[in-house]
Amino acid sequence: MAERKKPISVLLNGLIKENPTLRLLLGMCPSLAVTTMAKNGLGMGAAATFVLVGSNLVISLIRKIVPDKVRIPAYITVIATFTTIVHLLLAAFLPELNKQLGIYIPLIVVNCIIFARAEMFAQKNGPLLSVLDGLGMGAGFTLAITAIGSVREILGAGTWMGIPVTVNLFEPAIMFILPPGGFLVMGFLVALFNKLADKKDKSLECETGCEAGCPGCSKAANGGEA
Amino acid sequence: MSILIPVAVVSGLGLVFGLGLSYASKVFEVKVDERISAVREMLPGANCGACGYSGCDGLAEAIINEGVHPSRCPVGGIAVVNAIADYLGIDEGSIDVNVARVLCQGNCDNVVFKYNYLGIEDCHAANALAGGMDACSYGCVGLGSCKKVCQFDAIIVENGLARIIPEKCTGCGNCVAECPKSIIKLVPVLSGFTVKCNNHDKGVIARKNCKVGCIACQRCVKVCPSEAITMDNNLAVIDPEKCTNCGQCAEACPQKCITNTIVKRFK
Amino acid sequence: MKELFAILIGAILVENFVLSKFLGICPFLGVSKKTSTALGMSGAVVFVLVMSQAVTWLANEYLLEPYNLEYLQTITFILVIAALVQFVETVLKKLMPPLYKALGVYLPLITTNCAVLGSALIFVERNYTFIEAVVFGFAAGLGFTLALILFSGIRERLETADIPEAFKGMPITLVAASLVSITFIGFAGLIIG
Amino acid sequence: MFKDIIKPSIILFLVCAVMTGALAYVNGVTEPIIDENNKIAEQESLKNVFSDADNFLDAKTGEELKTEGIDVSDNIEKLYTAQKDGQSIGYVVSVFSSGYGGKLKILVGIDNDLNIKGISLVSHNETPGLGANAANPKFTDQFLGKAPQKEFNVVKRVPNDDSEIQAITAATVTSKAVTKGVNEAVALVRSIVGGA
Repeated sequence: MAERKKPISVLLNGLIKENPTLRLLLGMCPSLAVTTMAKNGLGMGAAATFVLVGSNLVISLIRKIVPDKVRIPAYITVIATFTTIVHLLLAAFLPELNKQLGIYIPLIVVNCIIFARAEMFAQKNGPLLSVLDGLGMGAGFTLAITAIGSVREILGAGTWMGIPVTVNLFEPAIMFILPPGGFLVMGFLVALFNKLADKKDKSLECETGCEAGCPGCSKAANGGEA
Repeated sequence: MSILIPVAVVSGLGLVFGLGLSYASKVFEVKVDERISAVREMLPGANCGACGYSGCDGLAEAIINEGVHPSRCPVGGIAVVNAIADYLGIDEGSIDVNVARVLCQGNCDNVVFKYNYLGIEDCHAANALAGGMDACSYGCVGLGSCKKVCQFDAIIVENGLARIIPEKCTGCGNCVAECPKSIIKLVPVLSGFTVKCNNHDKGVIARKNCKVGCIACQRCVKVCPSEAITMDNNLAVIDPEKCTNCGQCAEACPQKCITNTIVKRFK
Repeated sequence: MKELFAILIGAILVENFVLSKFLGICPFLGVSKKTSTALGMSGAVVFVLVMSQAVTWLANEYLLEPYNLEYLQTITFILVIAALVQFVETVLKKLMPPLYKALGVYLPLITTNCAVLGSALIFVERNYTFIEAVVFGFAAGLGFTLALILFSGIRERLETADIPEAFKGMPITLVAASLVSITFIGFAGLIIG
Repeated sequence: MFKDIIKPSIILFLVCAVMTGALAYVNGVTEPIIDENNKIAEQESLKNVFSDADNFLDAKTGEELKTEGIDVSDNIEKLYTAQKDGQSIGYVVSVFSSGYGGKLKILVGIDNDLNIKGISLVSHNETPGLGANAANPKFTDQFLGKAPQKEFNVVKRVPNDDSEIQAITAATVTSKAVTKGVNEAVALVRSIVGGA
C-alpha cells in the first residue's frame, strides 16, 4: 500500500474493515472482561481512545529519533504515561466509573490494540495520519465493546445502560455476565462481522483490479486468524 | 519539588535499563551479515516455504551465502527479484515464475454425481470414499482442501469447483501438494491457453461423466500451427514452450475445455 | 507454608488467569493453534512471569513505597517488564540459540501480555511478600499453561470439524473457549485456608 | 561505542524524564481531588451504616487497637468512632471475611449499648445473582436491633429467635461469612464498651 493513504480511508478503516476487536482480534482482554455492562464498555472505550490517540501522536513524533535498541521500552513508557493520566483523571472526576473498571484501566497499557497500532501504523506514518488512525481504531474498539456490553447486559441482567428492558419478558441468564458469556457473545459477534465483511470481500475478490496478491498486505497477513 | 522525585526515580530506571539493554545487545551481539538482514527486509516475509527454504530467513541466508538466485522466491513477483538483484549487483536473469491452475471445469452443473456426499468438508475425506462423489474420478471434488492450505486467499471454491485467482496466486505450490486428485498444476505465468481437463478415460466414457471433459477427438492437435499439442493417453496436453497463444485450438475444441487465462500482473 | 500452597492452587484453578480473570487472552487465542507452539509460548510466559514478579516486587518495595509514588506503579512495572523481556531475548539469542529458536518468536509478544502486568498489579493490591509474589507469578504461569495446552488440544480437533462458513477460524475458537471456561467455574467454590 | 550505547540510553532517559514530568504534574493537580473523593465516599459508606451519627473520627487500625490492649482478631481492618454533636455514641467496624468468591469486606455500625445500627457489604466478588444477594437489605436487616448475648448463627429454616439468621438459599457460604464478620465486629465493640 505504497500510495498516499487518504485520511478519510484511514479513519473509516478502523471502524469496519479493520475493526480492531472484531476483525483483527486485538485487545481481547479488556473487551471480554469489562463488557458486563454497556456503560462500562463506553467508559473503557473512551479511555482507550484517549490513550490510543495520545500515544499514536507522540510515537509518530519521536519515531525518527528513538534508536531501535530501546524502541519497545520507549514506546511502552509513552503508552503507560497516557494510561496513568487517564487513570488519574477518571479517579478524580468520575469516581464511580473508575470503581467499576477497576483493574482494567491500568491494563490499557498492555492492551494489544495500542501497542499493535504503535508498531504497525504510528511508526511508519506522520502525526496527522496516526492521530486519525488512533481515532478510527478507538471508535471501532468503543463501538465493538459497547455492542458486546449491551448484548451481555440485556441477556444477563435484563437492563440496558441501567434501564430495565426485559425484566418481565424472560428471567435474565446470569451466565452472560460471567466469563463464559463473554467468550460466547464475542464469538457470535465476530462470526456476524465475518459474514458482513465477507460479503464485501467477495466483491473484492471478483474484480481483481485491486493490487491483490502481495503477501505483505494486512488483509492477507492477519485476516481471520490473529 | 514533588515532581522531581518521581521524575528522578523513573528516568533513573530508564537510564539504567537503556544502558543495560544497549550494553547487553553489544556484549551478546550475534554476528549477522547485515546484507542478510537487508535482503530479508526485501523478501515478502510470508515464510511460506515455496522457495524450499525454512521461510524468508533461510532464503535470505541462502541468497547471500550460497549464491542462490533471488528469483527462487516465486511469491514476491518481479518487484522483489529486481530489488534484490540490484542490491546484490547481479543480473535479474530469466524469471521462471509459475502460477497454479486447476485443470478441471467439472462444477456441480457439468459433472454427474455418483452419490450425495454429506461428510467432512475435506477433499481427502471425500476422496477416500470411492474416489469422491464425481462420476469422473479425475475431476475436482470441490471441498476446499486447497483453499485451507492457501496462505494468500488465492483460491475460491464455487459450485463444487476450486478456482485459482491468477493475480493472487504466488505459485508457492502448497495447493499442488495438497490436492488428493493432483489436478492443480504449476504452469509458467505467461502461458495463456491450457487444457482445463485431467481425464484419461476414453472419449465416450468421459462424455458420459462430464459435459466439459476432453474426449480426445484430437481436433486441437490437427489445427495447432506450432504442433504444441500432443495426446497423452486420451488427454490433450499443450506444451507451454511451443505454444504461441494463437487460440485456434480453443475455437476448434467441441467441448470448450481449452481456455485462456492471461495474468495481468506481469504485463 | 499453608498460604503459599493456597496461593498456588488458587492461581492455577480458582482464579485461572485466562479463563476466569480474562488476562492474557491475546496470546491465548493467537498461539494455541498447535500444541507445540502452545508449549513454547507457555514456557516463555512462565519464565518471564517469575522473573518479572521478582523484579517488580523489588522495584515496588524499594523505589515506590518509600516515596509513596503509588501512581507510578503502572509505568515502572511496564518499563521493568519491557526491559526484562528484551534483555532475556538478547541473552537467549546469544547463549542458547536452540531454545531461542523454539521460544524466541514469542518473547516480544509477552511484553504486551496482560497476564504479566496483571499479576504484578494484583500482588501489589494484595500486598504479598516477596516469596508469595513469586509463587503467585509461577502459579499464574502454570494456570496459563494449563489453559493453553488444554485449549490447543481442542483447537486441533476443530480443524477437521464441519463448521459453518462464517464461524470458521476465530468465532468457533471463542465459542469453544467459553465452554472450557464454564468448566473452570466449577473450581470457584474451592475455598482454601 | 557512543552511537550504540550512550545514545540509546540518553534517549530512553529523556523519554522517561519528559513523560514522568507530565505524569507528576497531572498527579499534582488531581491528587487533592482524589483524596477528597475517597474521603466523601468513605463518609458516605459510614453514614449509611450508622445513620444518626453526624461525623466519624479517623479510623484506628487493628494494630493500634492491639497496642491499646484490646484483643482484636486479625480480620478487623479498622474501627471508626461515631459521634453525634461531639458525643461518641457508637462505633463502625470494617471487618474482612472470606466468602465463596474470596475476600469480602463488611461495615458494621454498632452503638454504645450494643444494638446494631446497620450493615453493608462494601466489596466482594461473590457470584452475581447468588452470593451477591447478601448485599441487599432483605438479608442484612436480619442483624439489626439488639445484639444477642450469644453469637448469631445461620439457620436454614425460619429463625425462631433474633440470634438466628436465615441463610440465603444456594448461598450459605456467603451468609456464614457475613455472619462470622458481624460476630467478630460485635465481639470487638462488646470488649470495648463492656470493658470501658
